[in-house]
Amino acid sequence: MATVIGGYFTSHVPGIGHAIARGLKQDAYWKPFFDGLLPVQRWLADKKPDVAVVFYNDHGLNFFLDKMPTFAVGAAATYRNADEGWGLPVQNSFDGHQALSWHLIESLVNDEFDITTCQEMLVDHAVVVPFQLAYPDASHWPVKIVPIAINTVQHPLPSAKRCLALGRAVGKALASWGGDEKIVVMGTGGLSHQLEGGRAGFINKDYDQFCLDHLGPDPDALTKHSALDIVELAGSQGIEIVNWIAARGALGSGALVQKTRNYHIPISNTAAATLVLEPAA
Amino acid sequence: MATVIGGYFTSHVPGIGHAIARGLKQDAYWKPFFDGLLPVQRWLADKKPDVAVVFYNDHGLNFFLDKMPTFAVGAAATYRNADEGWGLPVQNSFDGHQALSWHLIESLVNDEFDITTCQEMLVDHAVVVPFQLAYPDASHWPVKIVPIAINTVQHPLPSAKRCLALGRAVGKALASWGGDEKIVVMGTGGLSHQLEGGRAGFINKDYDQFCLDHLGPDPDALTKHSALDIVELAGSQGIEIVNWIAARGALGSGALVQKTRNYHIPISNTAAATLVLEPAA
Amino acid sequence: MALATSPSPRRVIPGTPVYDGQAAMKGYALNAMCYSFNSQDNREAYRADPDAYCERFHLTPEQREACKSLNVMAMLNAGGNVYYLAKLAGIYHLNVQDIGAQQTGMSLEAFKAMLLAQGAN
Amino acid sequence: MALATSPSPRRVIPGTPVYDGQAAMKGYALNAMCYSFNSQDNREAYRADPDAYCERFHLTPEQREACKSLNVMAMLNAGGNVYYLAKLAGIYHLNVQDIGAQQTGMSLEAFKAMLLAQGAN
Ligand SMILES: [Fe+3]
Ligand SMILES: [Fe+3]
Repeated sequence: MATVIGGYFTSHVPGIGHAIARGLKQDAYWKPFFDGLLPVQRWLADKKPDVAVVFYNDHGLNFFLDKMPTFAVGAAATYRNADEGWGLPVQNSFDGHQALSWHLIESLVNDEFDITTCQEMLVDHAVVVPFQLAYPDASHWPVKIVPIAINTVQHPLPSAKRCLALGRAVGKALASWGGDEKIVVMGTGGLSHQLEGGRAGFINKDYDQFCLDHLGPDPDALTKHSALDIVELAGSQGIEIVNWIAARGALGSGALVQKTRNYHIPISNTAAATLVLEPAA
Repeated sequence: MATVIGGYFTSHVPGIGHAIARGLKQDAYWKPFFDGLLPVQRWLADKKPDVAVVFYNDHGLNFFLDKMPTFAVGAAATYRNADEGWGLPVQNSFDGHQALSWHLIESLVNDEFDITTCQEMLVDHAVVVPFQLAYPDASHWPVKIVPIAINTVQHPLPSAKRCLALGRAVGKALASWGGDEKIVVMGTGGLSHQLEGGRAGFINKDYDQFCLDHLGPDPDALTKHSALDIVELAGSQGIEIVNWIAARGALGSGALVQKTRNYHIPISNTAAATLVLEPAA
Repeated sequence: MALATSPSPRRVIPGTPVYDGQAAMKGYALNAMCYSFNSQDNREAYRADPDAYCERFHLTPEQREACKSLNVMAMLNAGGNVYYLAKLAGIYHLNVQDIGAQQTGMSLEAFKAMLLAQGAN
Repeated sequence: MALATSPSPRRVIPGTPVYDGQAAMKGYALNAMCYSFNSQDNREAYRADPDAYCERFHLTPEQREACKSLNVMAMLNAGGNVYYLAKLAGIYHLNVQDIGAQQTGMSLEAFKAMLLAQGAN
């Protein structure tokens, strides 16, 4: 039977990709963030997952407003990274795990999630950066992926409650999967930040700490806020916390242990965080 | 307050478009089907709706397997018809009703339907043919539309139960809409037919009659079958009945009167049907 | 890592290909080619040189052979989805009755008569 | 037919444009243009002749003016969505701190200091 080794959560700020490209990890500005990834790297090297189910949001690379899904599930053989317009070096492609993708899709539709299936899908920095952070020396990605994109671009956005339910349904599907893979669940983005409007640069440490404190032991606490509540509390891109919430749901209802946690302000315009949650032994 | 005048349901076989283009309405093969539309034309001329909410399925014009939504809701200013590859004359574009589209979208996402929003969308024969049938002499379409596409192309398909729930949620949203439009709800496609495989040409009169009998008074009766049950009962394209089921849901829970009903075998490979349901006075 | 499969068995409906993930994994290239036939220019390019056009979309040999022979059952077996395949059939002015006859092994007249007969009883 | 509106009032979050349907109805052309900037060729075509490029995407005069002046707040008011606008900003090597400073009326140094200060307390 497949095993879910735990959840890896991290910010995915494009600036991180630039910092890696420029060799700035030891720079005073970046070091407090990059150092927070060292325990993640050790954890993954120890656990050696075969597959990653990645909850993230697309930033206008794969989806445009002509067809904007609330939830999109990848079912491709390969996922290419591509030019997003900002000079980020294009990273290696990912192998998909199509059989697992279709198993998740069958289970999700059966559970009344109205997903969009994507048999071809470009993945942006929100997928790539967390892997660059997790596997800094990889010449190719050592895991296959199933990417799951949540709409954070065009309101109305799905509620935190609905995203947690999606994640739980994914967790249920993983539990019924017949393979023997080791699976890591990932949630990328956040924490609080806002790029546009008069409140650009907004950060909310209190709300971020509330999220980091409750995500493991009491994720339902994060669903008392509507999507617009979260936009107000965390900034308009801070809504990316829904990716973390969905990923948390996929870890199921068993007790979790916090393996590592890091929080640092600022990376670019963002309160950056890293977290690993593992099923209690 | 907006009024829902009722529901207009019809088959959308491409061959109907060819027959219209060739002037074959009075031909013995076609006449039993086209005659069934005369009461619909009179009903619409009498009721004069301003807007149509159209449940249909795309046949590979607007959606490909790279991004295949379970439910897609149009939010465009204009919907163009286009070449589908079979020589059907391209019909006039439709005006959208964007404000109503966004009201429906807000309400549906709030009710936990994970729709895909489409701010640009081509509409195929499944939208166009029913309007050609309803308004045969129109030099332009006399209604604005909100198209809602349901996946019938890539399994897993949404269940009849989920489609009825979608329709009911649309009906709830229409009831809370502040405009004073007269709205007709449309469901297009079906009834039983199958194009591919050794069972091509399959038709099931008993199941079709069951659907026509129960759609108005007891739509939940149609949801006891799973999507694959319906494929078995109605043929692989007979699953288009889910468009009718969703449209029925949007008519709400009040009693309905059957204004007209027609059933004819065959049109092309299809058991063709036409139905109008109106709220009881 | 074992070859993992979904625990739920695939439902079989006689004579009825269900276009699920298992089918989709085989057919993407073929369906992508057929989707391109919404454009008149692409249909003409295919007619002018089917081999070159199939090459452009990286069709498998099985898919090319199925297209070449206009064998709908072979196209379905090669992962084709009927919604897209219909556009390829359209290039050759094959309608749904032509392909129905071909798939059932009936003559066109017999297939049409079978449809009419279902209305009579 | 009256000008119909949704019964639910629009939530206002100070300093925070919410990209809802009302915004989307204004911005499609502008966002479509910005989405095209995922391609290097398109970015170069824009740089070479912004007016011609805006014309190709049927931008409104308000949208053209906002783009020309590189005024992010004006782009947002013209229906721009920040996820796509960021790609236009990228053409001019404006990062999120540059546009943060511009929108808040701060100098770049002051904006960066404001961000650092939030980590300190
Ligand atoms: Fe992001
Ligand atoms: Fe159809």
